[in-house]
Amino acid sequence: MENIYLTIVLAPLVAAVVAGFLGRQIGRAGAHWVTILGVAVAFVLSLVVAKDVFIDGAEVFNQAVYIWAVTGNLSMEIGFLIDPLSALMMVVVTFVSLMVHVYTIGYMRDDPGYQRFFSYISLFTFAMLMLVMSNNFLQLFFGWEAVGLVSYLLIGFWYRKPTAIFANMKAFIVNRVGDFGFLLGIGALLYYAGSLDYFTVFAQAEEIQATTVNIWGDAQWSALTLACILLFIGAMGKSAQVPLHVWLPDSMEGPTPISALIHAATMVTAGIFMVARMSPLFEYSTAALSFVLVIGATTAFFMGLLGLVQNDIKRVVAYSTLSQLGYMTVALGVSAYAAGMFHLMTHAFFKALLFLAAGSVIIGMHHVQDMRQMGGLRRYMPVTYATVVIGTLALVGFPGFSGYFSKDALIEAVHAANIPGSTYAYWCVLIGVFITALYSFRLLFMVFHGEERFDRHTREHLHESPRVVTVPLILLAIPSVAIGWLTIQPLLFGGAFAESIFVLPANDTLAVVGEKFTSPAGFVVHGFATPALYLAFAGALTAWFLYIKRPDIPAALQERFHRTYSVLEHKYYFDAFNEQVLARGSRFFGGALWRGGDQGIIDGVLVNGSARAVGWLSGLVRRVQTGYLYHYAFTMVIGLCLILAWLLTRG
Amino acid sequence: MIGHVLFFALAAVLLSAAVGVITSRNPVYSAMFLVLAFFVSAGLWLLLEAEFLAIVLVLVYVGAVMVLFLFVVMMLDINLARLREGFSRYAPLGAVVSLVIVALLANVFWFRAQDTPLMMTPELRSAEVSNTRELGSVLYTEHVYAFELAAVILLVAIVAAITLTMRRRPGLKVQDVARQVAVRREDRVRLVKMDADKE
Amino acid sequence: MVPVSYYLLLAAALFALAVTGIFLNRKNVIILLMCIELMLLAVNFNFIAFSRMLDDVVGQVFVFFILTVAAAEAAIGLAILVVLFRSRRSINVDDLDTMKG
Amino acid sequence: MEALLNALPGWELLPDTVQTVGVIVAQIVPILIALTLCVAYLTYAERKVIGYIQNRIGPNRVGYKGLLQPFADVLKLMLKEVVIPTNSNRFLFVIAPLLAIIPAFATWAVIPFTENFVLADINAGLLYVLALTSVGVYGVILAGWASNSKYAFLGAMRSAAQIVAYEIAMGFALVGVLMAAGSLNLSDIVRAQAGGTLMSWFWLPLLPLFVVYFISGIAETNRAPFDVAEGESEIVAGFHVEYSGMAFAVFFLAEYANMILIAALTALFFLGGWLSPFAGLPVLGDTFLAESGFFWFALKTALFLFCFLWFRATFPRYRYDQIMRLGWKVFIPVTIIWIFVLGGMVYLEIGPWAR
Repeated sequence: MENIYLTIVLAPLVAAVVAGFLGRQIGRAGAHWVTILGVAVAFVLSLVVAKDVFIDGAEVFNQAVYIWAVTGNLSMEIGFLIDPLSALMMVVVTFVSLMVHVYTIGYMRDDPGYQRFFSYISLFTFAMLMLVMSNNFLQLFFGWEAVGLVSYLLIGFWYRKPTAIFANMKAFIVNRVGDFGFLLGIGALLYYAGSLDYFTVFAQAEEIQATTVNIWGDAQWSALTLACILLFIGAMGKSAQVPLHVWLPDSMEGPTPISALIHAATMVTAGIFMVARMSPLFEYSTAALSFVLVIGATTAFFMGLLGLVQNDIKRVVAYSTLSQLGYMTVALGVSAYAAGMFHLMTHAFFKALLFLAAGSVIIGMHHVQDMRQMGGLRRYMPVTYATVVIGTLALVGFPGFSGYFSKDALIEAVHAANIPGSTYAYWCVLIGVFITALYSFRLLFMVFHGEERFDRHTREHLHESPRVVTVPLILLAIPSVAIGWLTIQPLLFGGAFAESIFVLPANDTLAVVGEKFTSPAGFVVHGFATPALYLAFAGALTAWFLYIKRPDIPAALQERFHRTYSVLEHKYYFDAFNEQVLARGSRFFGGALWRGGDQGIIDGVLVNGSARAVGWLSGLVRRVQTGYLYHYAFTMVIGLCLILAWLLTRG
Repeated sequence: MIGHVLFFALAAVLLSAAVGVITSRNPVYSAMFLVLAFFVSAGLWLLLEAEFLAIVLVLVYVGAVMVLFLFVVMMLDINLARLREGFSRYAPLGAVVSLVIVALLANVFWFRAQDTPLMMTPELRSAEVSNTRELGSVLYTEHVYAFELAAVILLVAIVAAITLTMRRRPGLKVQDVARQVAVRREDRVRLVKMDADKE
Repeated sequence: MVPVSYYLLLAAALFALAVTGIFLNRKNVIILLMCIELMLLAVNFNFIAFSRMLDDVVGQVFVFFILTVAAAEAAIGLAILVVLFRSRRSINVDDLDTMKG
Repeated sequence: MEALLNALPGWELLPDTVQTVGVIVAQIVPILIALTLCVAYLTYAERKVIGYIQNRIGPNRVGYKGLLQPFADVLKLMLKEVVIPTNSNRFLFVIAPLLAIIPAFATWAVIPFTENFVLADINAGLLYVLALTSVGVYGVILAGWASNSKYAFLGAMRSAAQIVAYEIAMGFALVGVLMAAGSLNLSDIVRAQAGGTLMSWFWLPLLPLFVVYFISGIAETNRAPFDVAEGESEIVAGFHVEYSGMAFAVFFLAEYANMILIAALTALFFLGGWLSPFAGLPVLGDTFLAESGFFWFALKTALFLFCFLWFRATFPRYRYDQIMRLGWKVFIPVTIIWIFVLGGMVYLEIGPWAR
């Protein structure tokens, strides 16, 4: 099996290297063939691994394949941990990646950076697989940073566009903040557990919990809480949780396939995956879980609100992603890790679908992204329309669709939870359902229904996207509909995750949900007894009313509540705050250091001053330099004599 | 007894040879004295039962390094008189410095060493012990990296010495064997067909 | 056999002679090189003597390396000397003062 | 030999040290005498062999078939005046021939003539051989330089450069031998070749080294066709152009002693020294042909000596730059490559040392 694991990881890497370095030689077709082949190999082998893990119930594989360095007792390794959790992630990652690869052929057809793009996304697949398959923190961190790097490269893929450069810098810097916390968390665990290996650290979770550490004042913190919160700060950066979410909407400057692959389906879920992977640690720290819960709930609700006022089609989907990531985080916070992972998986499919469909619309509209210039598109793009409908229904949680199962299970779990903050979280996610439905259907109606708001020229060229674009959409639509029905039982209640997710019995909210669970059909029926479903219907109806029936109302509302609208428009002033306080503050601080410290002390006194001192001194010493070799030899010999004499007479 | 005689005889020759090296008027003599010094040292090392190094000293120094010295000394047309200038002027200083060194070291090796292992006579080892094997077994195991490093240093020295002294004189006619061998009839002889002239 | 100390004294005398040689022949690069060889020889004596005293062959290994490096040094030194002579027609140390600042 | 000394009256009364020295001297002297005689008759053989190759008779006047010719030559050389040039460096001029002959003779100390007869059975014999052969070059250099003559000096430089160049190739070839034998002791090297017929000797697995070694040996002794150092047509007679009489005779002696030495060493290293090529053949039973012994060593040495003479009669002289090219650019790479091959063979245990 070890060879299969290695092949899964290395096939995309090799493809990326070939496409990246030999792109010119192998040409455009060569580049997409080699990368698609690489990812397809990884996908097929991932399926093999998944079958092995889920169906045949293979043993957990936890082994180092390469020892990179050993210092003292610390061994830095590259190793694989293959259990249900990572197997699931591998399938999701490689499947979505494969779809995106195929889709990219159509989307990027005329782009001059074609080979580079394929190389990047293949490299991303490699990095993401390294992240999910890792069995130690070091490799996890490597994958973490590598996906961040590729994300950075891809957001700024159109590097001649100033906004893209700004966006990728922003993503990079915001992620640095999170990564700093993440690194500190790893460091803390290394310090307390003395190892980078997952299981070695997990085994000591309770001991670390018992250790206390004094950070500020007299408050005694549990070391575990500290480490978990630090780790979660990393997850906040990568999974775009408030307040480190600001980079994700801007990342939509990148090509759409990237938005689908990295900024919706895979990379942003790395944080969710990481917390689920660390469940044996988080479980012992209620404080950390509460922190996770509150952050997630805030993100889920408030970011959803922002989706209501966006007009850029991709940004609506992006804010929807933020909100859904908040949902997953909430699930983690209430110890329903399986539900979080379940939602992650379903979300990966339908959100990738929505993004790719948005991309399809953008292709059709010739790179117009403003929804106010669309409308009535369903006649021109029937396939895209159908897939968007499926994606929207999945997203809002229409009974029977995949999103329904995951979101409903999640909300039920929050309802069952009783850790601090769970009430707040419950209301957030519940109202969030309404908002989700509202903005989702708003998008659907504004783009595909109503009057046509584009010009004649556009209409003449408007047609369905080519096969390479629609086929991935269809392929993604299938799991968006069906995957929830098929997998809810094993994943949430059947214990498919087995040992890879650890939940203390006291926290086991999913068990509470599971008591009522009989079958997927039963779950659907049960859904009619919960408020979430009705809220979703209400949202859809409201959207219909506002954007089909009475399109004049939204403008009036905007006029009426212009203050609230302005707050939403400016995304709660997060960006402004960052810009004005943090960025300007650091610029001022840096400027002060530069003038005072660098120019004044280091340059002025240390560098130039020492140079001047040396110049002055060497003016004196120059007289000693005769240039005669033997004078130096004599000096050496006589010096040797003196040292010898000193050494011998000293003692 | 015989060991003492051998040691003192060889030591005396060694020191005289060293004096010869530094005082000879002619560098060729200096080199020859140095060769003698190496030979005698090799003898002394044999007394210390370092057979391998003794032979290697002769092989490397006498056989190679000193031949090189002799070559250079003989080939360079040196103005000996100028090189001897100031010979006696620095002699007192040199004598003082060297006496200081000897005095200091003698202090350690002799006066302070009276009751230490330094004054012990090492025991003779049996003839079965092979110094070469002993050295080799350490050299190729523990010190193998250093050994390879030394080899690299030698290689670099070879390359450096050749590059430094290599010179291509302009206009020098050099024979290219490969081209000579590769020559064909057509390159040398050209058959020209001409119509017979009518007179 | 002879105590180790004798060898050390002999090496000390040899070293001192080599130092004197540098003082005496300060203008002749070739003899300077030979004096350096003599010094290394003296050092090698110490290594071998101590190796014998401690019954540890590593000292001889070190001598081996010194021999190697000294051979390399002699080769390069002489090569430099030849190049020098070609360009200046002299090996007098006094003529080698263009580095003087 | 020791028994002979013990038979001397009053031998036991002498001190131990004297006795030891006496035994050693008693072993050295016969070897030296035998060697000198061999050299003398090698000159005779050379003239005879080349004579026959060139369809002449060779020396045939002094004694029966000219057998006393060497003694006549020696007598002539001894009676001639030794001329020492005025501007020469007298001391070096005189000791140069000695420096040439001493290593040539001293090397014989470690040569095993038979299984049991070797003067000094030292462990690092191979190194000793290498060290002494490399010392031989001093005689040449000093003779050339001390003569204070342009021809002599040029010849000395040429031959010294040639000797040093080919010594490296020889050294590498011997590295191959010692890798194969796993010992530096000459007797052990021969013993490592024992155990079969002539196929177990090193000449076959080390064939390139064998060829390189022997040809380098010819070059190192400055023999034809590598004798440009004393090329009569170019630089008269090379480094010993100023020597005459006994001083010249000593150089001559050294050259021929070196030839015998190279031949003997080649026999030891590659043809199994004293071992019989027919050992173990049932047809021969225990006749002397199947026995190992001095006879075989002498025969093999003689074979190589004959090659020396044969080559001289056959090949035209090499040009100097071609000699250097051959040494540096052909032989040394060949030996290095074969050492690598040999390393592989030893590692994979292919070859006679696998036993």
